[in-house]
Amino acid sequence: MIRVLLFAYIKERLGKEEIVFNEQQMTVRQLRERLEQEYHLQATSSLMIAINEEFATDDDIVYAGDVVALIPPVSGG
Amino acid sequence: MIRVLLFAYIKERLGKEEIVFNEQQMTVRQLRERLEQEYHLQATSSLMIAINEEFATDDDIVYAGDVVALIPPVSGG
Amino acid sequence: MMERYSRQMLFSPIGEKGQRVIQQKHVLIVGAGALGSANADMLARAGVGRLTIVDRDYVDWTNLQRQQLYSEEDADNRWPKAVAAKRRLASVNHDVHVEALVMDAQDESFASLFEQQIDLIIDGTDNFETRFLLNDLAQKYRIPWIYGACVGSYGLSFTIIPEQTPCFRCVMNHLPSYHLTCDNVGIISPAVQMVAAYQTTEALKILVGDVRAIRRSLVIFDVWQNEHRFLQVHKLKNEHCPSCGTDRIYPALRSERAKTSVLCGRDTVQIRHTHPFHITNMMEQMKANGQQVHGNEYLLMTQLEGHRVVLFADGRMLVHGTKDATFARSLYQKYFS
Amino acid sequence: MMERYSRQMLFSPIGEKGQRVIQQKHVLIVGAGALGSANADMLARAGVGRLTIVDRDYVDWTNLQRQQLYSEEDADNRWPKAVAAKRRLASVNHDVHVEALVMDAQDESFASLFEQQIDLIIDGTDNFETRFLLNDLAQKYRIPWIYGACVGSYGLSFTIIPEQTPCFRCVMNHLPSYHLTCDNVGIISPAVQMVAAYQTTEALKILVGDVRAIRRSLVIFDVWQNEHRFLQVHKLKNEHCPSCGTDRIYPALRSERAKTSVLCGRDTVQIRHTHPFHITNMMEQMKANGQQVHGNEYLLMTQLEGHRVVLFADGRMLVHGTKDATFARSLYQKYFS
Repeated sequence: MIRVLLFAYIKERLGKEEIVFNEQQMTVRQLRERLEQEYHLQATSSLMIAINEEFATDDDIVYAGDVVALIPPVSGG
Repeated sequence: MIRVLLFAYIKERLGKEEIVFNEQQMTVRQLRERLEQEYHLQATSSLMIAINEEFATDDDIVYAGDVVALIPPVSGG
Repeated sequence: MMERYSRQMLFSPIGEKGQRVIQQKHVLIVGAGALGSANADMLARAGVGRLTIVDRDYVDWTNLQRQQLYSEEDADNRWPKAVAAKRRLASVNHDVHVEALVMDAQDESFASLFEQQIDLIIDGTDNFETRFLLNDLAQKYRIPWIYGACVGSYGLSFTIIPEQTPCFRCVMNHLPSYHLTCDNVGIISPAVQMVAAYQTTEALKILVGDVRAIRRSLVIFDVWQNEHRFLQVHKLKNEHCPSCGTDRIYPALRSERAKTSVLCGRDTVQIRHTHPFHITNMMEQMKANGQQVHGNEYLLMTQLEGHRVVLFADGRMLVHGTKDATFARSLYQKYFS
Repeated sequence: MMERYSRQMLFSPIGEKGQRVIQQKHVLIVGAGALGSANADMLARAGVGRLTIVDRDYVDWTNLQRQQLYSEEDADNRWPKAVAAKRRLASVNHDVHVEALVMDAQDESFASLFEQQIDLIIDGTDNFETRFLLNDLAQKYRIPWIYGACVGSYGLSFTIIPEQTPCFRCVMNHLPSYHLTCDNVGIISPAVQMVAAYQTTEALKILVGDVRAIRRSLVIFDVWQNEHRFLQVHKLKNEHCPSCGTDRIYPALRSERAKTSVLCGRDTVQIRHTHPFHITNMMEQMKANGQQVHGNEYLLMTQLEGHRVVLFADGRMLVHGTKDATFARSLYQKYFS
């Protein structure tokens, strides 16, 4: 089970605080694709993704048990 | 091993960020006593103590592997 | 005019409905130092209907480094903080009704404020005695209050909801000794702002009634050391607590308030007089006697035996440059009793 | 007079030595909205020697809810934010030399600021284009800068040290699309204050040279949802990054700056003119033609074809109430080219 924590407008858009993927492993790139396909999130390439409190690149692998954070960059100031 | 994290003036007074007790277990009361005896902290009854991010009472038991936080109440405002 | 709050109404947990509610609320801010100042500024800008601000002190140059409502002109004229705060807040949001009270919360008249509806109390005090008093008043009148404190780069905050959370006395069951709490280790303004940000957020949650969002943990941080933790407190709720337990006696409301107190970390003694001072008359009299005296309608400042002394209209006297209560009382008796 | 900084000097990582250093430093604050305002207030109170504040906008009533330097009088008179900020800061700490620049950071003249010594840049901007520009300038001139942003009750901050940490482009390798970043979901002031508290703390660490204490993680929080996390970023440092890598080309410094831009979340289009407007002359002329016009020496405001239009002395025109760049350009050409 891979837990994905949501923040800011992603949380509001999906109406939940986290989502779960029942996979043993997947790459960050695959995670982005599934978010686009299954949750209709657009342009996920601009979301930052951290695995276990460390930012990851698209080729990194998420394993079952990992906690992923989906960080939307915001511009307000 | 019991890790004790230090904050604010306790950290400054002891000149370190954490201290370690090599015990299998002890009560919070015993922990306070050892802090007074071995580290010369005074009036530890006014320090708040949390075990694994949850506040504890004097009769609670700390086990090896637990992380204790020693929280000094402060009054500045 | 609601338009000025448009960005706050766009925030969905508040919305236009929440904004209207906020504008009906009355918040008591006790202490208008660093935390009181930051909270008062945010709450006034947020459009809270009524703010009552209680403070016993006047604006000093050393306050300006972190007390955001005050300017050099305030320090120059030694305006009482409550008065200076009210003036700045009026320029920031004239919709908000601000009541400024120059008094010590330890004064008997403070408790009479609770005869009116108060929706929330913000802790901007600088000492534990007043917090234990606030805690008992909050429990007695069932008013939520938000503890906050900071020193150096370290701060903490905790939201106390009567009948729900542990109270301040449950969490801090001992009054810490003077030397532990009043060491003057300085303070940086971001530590103030972070505690105040937590306090104002909880205030907004409580005012709009978003009970589910209220933080049930105590937050501590050290912003210089990059530490930030939420600690669960529910275990500390004590059914035998004399402030919030089943047989509560509100000890802080029963105890005799000291007439003389050493102000925390300030090198100053405060004496509470039995009746008000006639500031304007006294100033004229002192000037006629050739004494150097400064002040305004709220307070006068002079030198006595090498010590700066301040008298407030509400009957308090501060003796600066000493922690010796006996000496301060002797000065008081010699000149004013 | 150092006495006013006594509480900050008592904080041991600063001390008297650090205070003297702070007073020699020059900080550039880009954007004087909510974050710029809060940072500028704290840094001025802390005694930073010189502050240069760049902002392209004027004070509006909807700003007052969270932009702590501004008062109703500023909104009434539509003072440019940089000018209003300078005025408030002067009343707060006359020791600090504040330079107020009413300009868009996208303007060519902005880059010329970097010909002088700048010790640190604070991000108070409200859009990604300007941040990518700041990032390239910071890398080119090797100046630390502190990213901060917030929306709703959510915020984030990250400290960028050239040659040490990943740069802004390493962390955010895509310019997010407009609809993702400029949704207007509102903002509450404590979210602003928390980001600003992180930014000012990092600023003080950098100014006094406490390198060990600098936060190497990106902090994110949601103060309404009681979330707070530090995320490690070192893995994102990209040696092929065009801004900080081995073959850097500083793309944001090379790209043609758009003459027309839709302001993020603002329902406003900005057009940059090729030369300055003579505001006073234009105001007189418009009034002589019987046109309703308001303003001051920095800007004028009028209605054109049902839209509020603002002209700035530096040659910019804002068309409010539209996101239609073509329409805005047509207005501009019809009346001012």
